[in-house]
Amino acid sequence: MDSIRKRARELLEKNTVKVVIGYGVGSDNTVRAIFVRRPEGVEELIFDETCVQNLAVYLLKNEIKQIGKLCIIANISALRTILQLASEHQIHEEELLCLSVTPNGELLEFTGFKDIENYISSCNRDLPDKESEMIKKLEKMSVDERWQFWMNHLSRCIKCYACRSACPMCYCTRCQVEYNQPQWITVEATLMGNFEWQITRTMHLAGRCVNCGECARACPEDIPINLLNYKTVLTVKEKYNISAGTNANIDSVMSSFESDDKENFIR
Amino acid sequence: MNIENKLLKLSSLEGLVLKLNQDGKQVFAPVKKDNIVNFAPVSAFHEMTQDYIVTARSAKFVVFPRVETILEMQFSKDNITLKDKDLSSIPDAVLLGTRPCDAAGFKVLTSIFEGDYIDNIYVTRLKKTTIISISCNNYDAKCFCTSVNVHPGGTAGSDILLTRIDNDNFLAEIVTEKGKEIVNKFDTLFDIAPDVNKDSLVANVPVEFDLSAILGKIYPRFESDIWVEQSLRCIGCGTCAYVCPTCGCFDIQDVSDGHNGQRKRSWDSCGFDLFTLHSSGHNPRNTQSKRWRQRILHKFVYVPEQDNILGCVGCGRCSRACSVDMNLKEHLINLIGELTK
Amino acid sequence: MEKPRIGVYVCWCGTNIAKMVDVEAVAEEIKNVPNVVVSRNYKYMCSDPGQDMIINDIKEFKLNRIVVSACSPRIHEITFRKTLKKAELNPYLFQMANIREHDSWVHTDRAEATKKAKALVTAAINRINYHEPLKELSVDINPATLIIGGGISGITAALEIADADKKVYMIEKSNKLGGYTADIDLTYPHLSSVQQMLGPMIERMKKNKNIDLFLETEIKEITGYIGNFETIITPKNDNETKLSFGNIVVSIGLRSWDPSPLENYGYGKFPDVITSVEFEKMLLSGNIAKKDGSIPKNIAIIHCVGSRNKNYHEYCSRTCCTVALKYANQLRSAFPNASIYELFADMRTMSKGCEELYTITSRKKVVFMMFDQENDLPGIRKANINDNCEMIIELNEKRSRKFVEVPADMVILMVAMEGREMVKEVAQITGVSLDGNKLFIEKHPKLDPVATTTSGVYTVGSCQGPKSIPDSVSQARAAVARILGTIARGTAQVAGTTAHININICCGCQMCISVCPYSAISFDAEKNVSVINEILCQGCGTCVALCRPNAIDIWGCSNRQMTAELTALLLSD
Amino acid sequence: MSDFQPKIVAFVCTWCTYAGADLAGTSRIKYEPNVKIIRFPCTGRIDYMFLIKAFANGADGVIVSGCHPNDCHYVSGNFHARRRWIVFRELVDFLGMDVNRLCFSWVSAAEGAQWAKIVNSFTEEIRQLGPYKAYMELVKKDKNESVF
Repeated sequence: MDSIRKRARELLEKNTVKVVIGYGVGSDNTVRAIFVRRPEGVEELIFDETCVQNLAVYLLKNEIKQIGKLCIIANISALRTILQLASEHQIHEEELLCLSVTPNGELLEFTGFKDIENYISSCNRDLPDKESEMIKKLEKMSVDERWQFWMNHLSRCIKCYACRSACPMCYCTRCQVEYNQPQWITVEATLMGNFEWQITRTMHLAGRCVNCGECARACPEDIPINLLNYKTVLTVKEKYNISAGTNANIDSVMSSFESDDKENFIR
Repeated sequence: MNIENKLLKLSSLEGLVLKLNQDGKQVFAPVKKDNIVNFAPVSAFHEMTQDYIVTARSAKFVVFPRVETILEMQFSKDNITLKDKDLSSIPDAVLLGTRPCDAAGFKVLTSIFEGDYIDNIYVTRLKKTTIISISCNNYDAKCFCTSVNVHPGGTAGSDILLTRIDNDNFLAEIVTEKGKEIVNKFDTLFDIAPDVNKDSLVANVPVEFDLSAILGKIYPRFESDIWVEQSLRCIGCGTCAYVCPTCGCFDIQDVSDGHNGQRKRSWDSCGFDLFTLHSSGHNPRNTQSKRWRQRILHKFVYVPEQDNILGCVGCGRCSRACSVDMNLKEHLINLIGELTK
Repeated sequence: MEKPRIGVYVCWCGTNIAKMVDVEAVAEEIKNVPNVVVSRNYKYMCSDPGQDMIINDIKEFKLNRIVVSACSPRIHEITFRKTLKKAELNPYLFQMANIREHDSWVHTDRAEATKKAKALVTAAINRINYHEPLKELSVDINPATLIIGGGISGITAALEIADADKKVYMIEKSNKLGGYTADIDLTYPHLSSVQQMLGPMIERMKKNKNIDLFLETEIKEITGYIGNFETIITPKNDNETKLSFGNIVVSIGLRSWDPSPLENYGYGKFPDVITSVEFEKMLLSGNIAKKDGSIPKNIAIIHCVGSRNKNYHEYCSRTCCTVALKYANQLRSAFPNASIYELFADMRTMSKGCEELYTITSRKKVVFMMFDQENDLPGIRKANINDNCEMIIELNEKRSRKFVEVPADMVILMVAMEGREMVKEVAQITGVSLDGNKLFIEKHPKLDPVATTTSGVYTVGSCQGPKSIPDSVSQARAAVARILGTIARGTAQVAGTTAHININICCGCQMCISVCPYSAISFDAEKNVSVINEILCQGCGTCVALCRPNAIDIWGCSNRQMTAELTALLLSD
Repeated sequence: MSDFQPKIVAFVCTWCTYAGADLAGTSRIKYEPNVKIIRFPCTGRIDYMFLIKAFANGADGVIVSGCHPNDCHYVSGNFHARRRWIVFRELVDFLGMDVNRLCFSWVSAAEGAQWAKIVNSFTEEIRQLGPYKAYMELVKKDKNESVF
């Protein structure tokens, strides 16, 4: 923690960066994002295992970008997001500076995307155990049971789009859900509309999701929508051996192909 | 009408819910499912949970559903037939277990839906809904009703207000004619009220800020940096508006399969960037700070000025639901600090 | 957008549609669909009176959308688009419902077929509400032509174009020109020398300054579109060369089939069982002899080896019957006393002068015997020591219904012609489809037999289907006529059905750029958006389906149109 | 259930499967009338949302068909489509949709008989499965007056 504060202070004092996006203490002893712009503000910065929010979501926010060069205190999810966003040409190396802390408390300062790639390649990118087990459990269910499971959950969805807003990869200028010519997705927060929305959201994140879980954390109705993305993460990993957010220069899974992609269902 | 006090035994509530259902009324009460408490249809009282401060979502859905078909169209060759919503199809409903803040919220919604334009669907729904609230005997860190002039034992907006006297008994305050109708219909369930001091039975929610420091003083700070400062963290989702008991913004969409069509009204949020996007491409509220400012101003400036009612009831739902900790109470206190600088 | 005024025309196609679909009922019911102003049915919509009906209605009823419910749009979409043009209506304000190939011809229940027709037409109508007038783009034509394959078709095409003073790039995989024709001794039916005919043509090829010849060269990739193709080749002993050209002629011919799998003929087992191609070389060398050098006394020619045979090639290789007759004649001249047998399944001598050759041959002491190609092929066994011949062919003679043993010292197998080994690669490179027999598919089997579905690419000669020299030459000249016409015009129209980007919505992720097979999308770094080159875009729509914010849509197959078609199709079902 | 006539929509590319279906027609091969074709330039164009919209509009089954690998008129559209199908199919299966109601196939312009075979067998499969009640339930709920 001290090393982060020290480095953040230096960066702000030397005007190397204009703002440090990091974690601070929120209401009721929770953790929340803070935006430090003055050297003395660095004392508010914290970093520990409770700092789970994927702060990369703020990198594309206009009012934050306008402040000037950014420094982000990035957890693994955020680092992977940065690589994925870079591969999609949304952020550029010179625009930001990444700090992180290893599990044994060592401060990391990344000089570029290549540096992040190297670090990420050594990190655990597996899905959380709880979710992995839940996916396995769902896969073992019958189709009808799975359908019931999701209908029960999706019936609660109020289409607040917190899942979309919290996702750092959902940066589209205009979400497909906003189209009404044609009305791709039933507007209303009805079961069908919610179902269609989740299919769209997951498909759009296929091969791009870095399994940060922000979507489910943001959901005010506690719908485990991250399972959908995680399932797709597994599919992509299994079929194409690709994990999103590991390389700043590769084509996305859905915009590339191998002429011998394997499947067993096409007649 | 003068408020009439009665006694309602906890044991009678089972019968009340049953009878209300038998009477053809749809009864909604807080139900705990997957650890979230929300209003849901109940056929028996025991389905209702007692373990809640407020529900996650507000009760506004009964009068302002998250989706509502407000008009139907039928296309035939060279002709379109329009059919207004059949108001008689709206069912009688009873809301049981709303909090005084929820009930107060309906007043705000009414000021919106019965403002310049009278929205008959809303009016009918509200007319057909009986609100049986339960006073708060508990609160949490996100509650700030008393700071916005709502009382945990307040009757405003309720038809009947129940206040827990002890384990087995409620004080039932019959606030409106609609409430009285219920009592008259099921009079065997109600007894004569004992003499109790209601104030001692409800939670003592501390006043956290001085409302008068805000009211009438925000607008001059329209261009202040504080809006940017406060909203940097906001990710622009619609959660706060969707859980809010007083947010009445909606979107209207026409859907059709070429033969039949519906005009549907669904919840919307001023927090979305598309909310104010013009067809020209211009967006007057093109940044999150402007949209955050709108949210605060709507509740604390525009509604009070236009309708003489405060747009926030201090239920704290927005702060509880927010995934990035946009704590409204904290922001209001912080705003007062800025205003008094 | 002006309010749609739709005219719907349900075609009978004589009895082709009307027999299975109640076209009158369809036309009647369609009248009730919103925006339909006129709904008619007529015997042949594609006929002049049919087209005139549309033109008159457009004028009289101020129609601004036309739906024709008839055959496949792959056949008559272009016809009717031209009709619209004549009536000064944008040709893209048109949609066809296929109620023939996809309905009347494949169903047996009239009520069901009629119901399906209604659904298909209703869907087309609902979709056309969202059609927009599109502009066709004009592209300049590079006057050079690439010819792939230097057989008789390719040579003919090359000389014809070069003679018109236009550039030709001839790519030939082998080290010489002439293809299979170069290995032929005499042609049928007049037994004239191929070498006398082909030799001078090849000489002209080599001398013509308009022809750049690349022998022992293969094509790996072609980029671009009609008028503006490009390729990079690496000729043998030479540097990489970039070629630009406006049209492509594919003339890669066919190869002869290896008859080893037909074990009953013993090819590879008996030294004197040879293929027609091997025999032709023998003729060319002027020395007809058995493997041991001796003269054959009994010679049998077996037809349809691997052709017209479901297990190998279902099609007829078309030239072999007459070639076999030619062999009998040449053999008779060489060996006046030899016994010559023609073992055939059916004698097919359809070209000019060929039946006459059959008659002439039959008077030359040639024994003709027929076998059952489908169920009972002849078999060859080694002869006994006292049989006085090398081999015995056993067959059940079909006409006499007798079992016959034919003595043979040499057996010539008239082998099938089939697609070359690299035909799939060539098809892929040129963007032309192959049929199940690995033959190139023409744009229209009757009305456009040399063009392909890819504009600017023509397929001529045997690779389109086995054919004789005159047929190959005719095709080559037909393709050249088309190409020279395009070059003379200087421009070609390319379809307006291209993708387009709404730059206000594009978020600059550049995934569309990754998927575009034509490099038609580039990135505007200043505006941070993708930009589509409409001329390069071929309208496949892969980028459309990939674009998450729906910034890309495609003219003529827009999301709005397709969903309108879909909903109406399902709801009217 | 045997008299149940399934509604099936087929999204096909114009170069291969549409042409193959044309060939089935010119060859007068008879098949079931339940499948109705919508023509796209390429399988690469077929957004998975069309499949979802088909079910939303009452389809009991959906066919998606195009050129065999390496035979795409547009070089690689079918390869991109295939990736999309693989991910999409896994996802909707995980969501509890019945993937037996989705038929993906490669049918070339030369395979008229193959097209007829696919139509017939898939129609029969859907007939056995019956109407897609689970999805219809969604649609019905969607048409409900208002949602609480």
